[in-house]
Amino acid sequence: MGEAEQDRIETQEYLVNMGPQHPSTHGVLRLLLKLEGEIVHHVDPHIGYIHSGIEKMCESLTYPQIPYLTDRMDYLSAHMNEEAVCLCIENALGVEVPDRVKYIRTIFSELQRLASHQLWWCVMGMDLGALTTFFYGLRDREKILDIFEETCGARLTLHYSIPGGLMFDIHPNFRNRVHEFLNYFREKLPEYDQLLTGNVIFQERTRGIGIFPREAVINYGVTGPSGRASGFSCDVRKHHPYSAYPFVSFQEALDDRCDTLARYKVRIREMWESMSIIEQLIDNIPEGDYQVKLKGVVKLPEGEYFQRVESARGDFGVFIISDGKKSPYRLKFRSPGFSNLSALHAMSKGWKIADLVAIMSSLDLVIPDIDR
Amino acid sequence: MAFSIYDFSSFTQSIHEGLSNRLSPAGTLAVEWVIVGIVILLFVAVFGLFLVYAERKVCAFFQQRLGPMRVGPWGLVQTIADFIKLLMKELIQPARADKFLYNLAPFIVIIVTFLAISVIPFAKGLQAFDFDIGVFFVTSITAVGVIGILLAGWSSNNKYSLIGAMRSGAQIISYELSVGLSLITIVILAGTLQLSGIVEAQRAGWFIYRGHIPAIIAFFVFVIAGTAETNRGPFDLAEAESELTAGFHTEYSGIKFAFFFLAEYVNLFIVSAMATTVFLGGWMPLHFGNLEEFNHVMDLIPPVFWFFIKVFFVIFLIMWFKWTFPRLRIDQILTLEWKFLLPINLFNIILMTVIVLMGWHF
Amino acid sequence: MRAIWKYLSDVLKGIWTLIQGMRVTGHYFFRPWLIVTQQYPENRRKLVMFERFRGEVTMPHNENNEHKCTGCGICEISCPNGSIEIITATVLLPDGKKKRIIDKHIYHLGMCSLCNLCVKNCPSDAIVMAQTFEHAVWDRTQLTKVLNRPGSKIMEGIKE
Amino acid sequence: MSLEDLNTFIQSIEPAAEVVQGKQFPEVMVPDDRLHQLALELKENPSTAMDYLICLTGADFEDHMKVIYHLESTVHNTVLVLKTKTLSRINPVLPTVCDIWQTAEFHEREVFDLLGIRFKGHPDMRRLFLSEEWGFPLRKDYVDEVRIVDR
Repeated sequence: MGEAEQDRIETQEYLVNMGPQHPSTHGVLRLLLKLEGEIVHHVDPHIGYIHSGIEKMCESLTYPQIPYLTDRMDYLSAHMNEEAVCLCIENALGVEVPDRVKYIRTIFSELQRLASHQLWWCVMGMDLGALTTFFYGLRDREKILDIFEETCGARLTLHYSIPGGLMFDIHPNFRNRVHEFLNYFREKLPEYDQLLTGNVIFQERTRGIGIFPREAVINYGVTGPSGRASGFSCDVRKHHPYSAYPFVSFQEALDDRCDTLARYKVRIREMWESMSIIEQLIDNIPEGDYQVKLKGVVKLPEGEYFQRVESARGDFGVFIISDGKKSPYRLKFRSPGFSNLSALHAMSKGWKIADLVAIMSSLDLVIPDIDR
Repeated sequence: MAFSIYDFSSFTQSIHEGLSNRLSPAGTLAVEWVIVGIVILLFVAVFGLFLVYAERKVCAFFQQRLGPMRVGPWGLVQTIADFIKLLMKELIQPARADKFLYNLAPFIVIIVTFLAISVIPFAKGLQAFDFDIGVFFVTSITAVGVIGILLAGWSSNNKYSLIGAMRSGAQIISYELSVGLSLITIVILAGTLQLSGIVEAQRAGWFIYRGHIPAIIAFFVFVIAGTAETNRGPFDLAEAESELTAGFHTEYSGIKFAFFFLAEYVNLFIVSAMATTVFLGGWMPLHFGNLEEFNHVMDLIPPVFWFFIKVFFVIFLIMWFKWTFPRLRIDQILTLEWKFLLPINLFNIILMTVIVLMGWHF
Repeated sequence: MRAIWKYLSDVLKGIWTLIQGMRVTGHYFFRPWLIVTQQYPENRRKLVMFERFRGEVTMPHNENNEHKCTGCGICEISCPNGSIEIITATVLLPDGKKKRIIDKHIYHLGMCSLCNLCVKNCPSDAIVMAQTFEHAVWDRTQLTKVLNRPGSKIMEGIKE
Repeated sequence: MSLEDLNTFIQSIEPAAEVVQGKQFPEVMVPDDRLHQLALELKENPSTAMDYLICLTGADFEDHMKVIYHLESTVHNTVLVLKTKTLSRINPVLPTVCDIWQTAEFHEREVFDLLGIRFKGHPDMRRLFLSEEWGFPLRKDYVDEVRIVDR
């Protein structure tokens, strides 16, 4: 076709509603896409379909009642969310929790991170069309959920951390189960690599896709594995250690290739790191109380308190403004998914629809975390 | 009426004679058409439903699941129940859809599969039409199916459908080349385009064995390109559910959706049957050079069974691909075709020609 | 020549990675005894929940139809969803004193998020979490339960 | 950078602002008209290099509304809390910082959605979670008889 002929063909951008009910938006996220052919020109996320007003609800709840609600925000890193709220309240009250609590909280955080990354892995495979990964990932996640269920009594919304400590002590069977799981998963994780990571189709689909350089990552506040894949050292566990992280040695998984494959590999590496952290802690849980008795009515001294933890998706922050009463005056959750979503447009502009799906699943968005 | 499970030609011949004794030649032809039509219809329905069940079970076992277990023993009646459900569902037509084309599209897709099935030799004499250009007929008629997909996508008045249809068009037009060329590689060896002739030519040994290196390469190229042509496995871009929800059949419901669904599985059968016929010796039993006893035992298994055993082997291979690999992107699919499969194929044809000319084949 | 060699090695390497993946799925296909599916209603007998599993709030009674609830209302206060309502009654004791006892401990299972705060805060350990999990009913009014049984009374020796 | 250095640095841009050591981080209250300039300087100047906006919170204090910026420097690993306020409740307007930190684009839309604070210069000031006719639920005077049940 000559150039003159090509000019005569009129092309037109068109709008496509991806969502709210779409298989790869993992919830009720609606993306308004401007497409030209297959090329994505503009992504406009419309969110709020499951906005539940958690921040408003927290203003009328007492402090011990808040952690149960945060479970329902980012349900895949429920324990980290609880931990953030509990740490914030404990810091404000000046309560020092026993080492036993710190150790157990850290083990649970890492187990939760593993479970979250397993689910992310199976969903990532499924988004790219490898449907079998979904079942292998869930199969392994089930083992962690069993550990949770035995100790906390719930599988997803754990409500295990409470201000001042833990809901229960660990189950007597906990150590054995964790060891069992670690031995099991050490054998299964290489399978993940064989099935997906090494696969030439997967590599082609992800390498060099959705490149997002370090400056942009910091500018957009993209944290967690997605940020670390662009060389942004943003691991709260390293920079602002909390709970038992000062006692363990681990590597922050960093990558500087900035693409979807890097985001994928950072998460796989984090799974190995999480296992090593659990291994360091599980046999050294100190004896002691599992909670500090707080007053019947918890009242935070007047002031502002900010606490960050590293959730499975990134930098999760709790900001409490207290006026000295039994419930917070204003409570804000800095959810990692929210900031990560804001970068989706910049990340996926100019790529194809299929790449948009890959980029989106490499960001690991959880919609209740975004909508709150 | 002489009937043998090893040779159906006498059986079909006797039906033909019986009919022509009673009816005029035109009447005979008409009745035979009807018989052939009903047989193919039944075959498509039963085999399609069975393949859906088989796919569910196979994929379940790949994924450490049990698959359907509730309806009937081991869920055997599950697909029939699903089919009844689809029959009873409301047929929804999107507003501002092109009504005529929208309703026509599923029929084009399903009719093409009927046409393609009619030339497949199931066993000696069990073949509806024995063209002397059988290979050519199958490759060309399966390519017509894409028109149905394009129409479905275009007429649905849905952007996802349109994208899916356009992808499918680009993909099938490209992969048609590889399918054709890999079949031609064997046609060079066989020296005929007639499917029954190709099968007969493999009496001395399957072509995948007789043509050795180029035939094996051609076999794999054919399986890959065939998977792409049926919109399956890693090449299911036209309906890529994580990108386009359901691609070209997003707007179809009830029995019209069932047509697309059934056609996909019958296409899978056609590709496998072609691979079997051309590469794996069709209904010829497995023979090893001079193991007389073994060959004799193999001869006892009826040709129809041989045909289906081989077909299921190829189907299993294609399902294995589908349930292991991630999906390709549209430009990668075209790259795979034009940069990898096509050059390999062309080189392979030259290799095969040289081998045939020099007589280096078995 | 080098370009051709690279092209060929790319093709072969690609095929090798694909075979790696197929080996994993094939491994499980030919080992059907590794299947993890649980067939739920059939395996109900074998299905034992962990003892800490939070299914619903119940109030255990002993063989004399006695419970431990004093009707203090702490569970009602600590519930974030308002799923517990305590209705108390005042009775006249033989020695002439008035005493507040529980009349009805109303529990809305439909509103409960099973956070365990009521059980944890109960001063007399009167309520516990049961391990039931099949809560589906035909009518949502059936989800509102009265936890103390009719005619039950408080155990001896439970102080407020 | 110590607290004094930070104080001198900020006062060189905005004399009225003073850095106080809060409970956790140094905090500084800035008048809204100088916010943008100070924010830009805090990010661009290599001695502060506050390049990462962790969190942007809006809060209603009945008589005024505050927006609180948690900034972090990825170079020096320090955190600074920047605050600004607006007195108007009918038409509260604050300058945007989303040209300095892109992530503020979404956060400011969230603040606008829940508190009704408009950000001047924001390229896309639409509601984020709620529909157009909804009130501003995080304001303390927000009433919703249907959905909020007081016990």
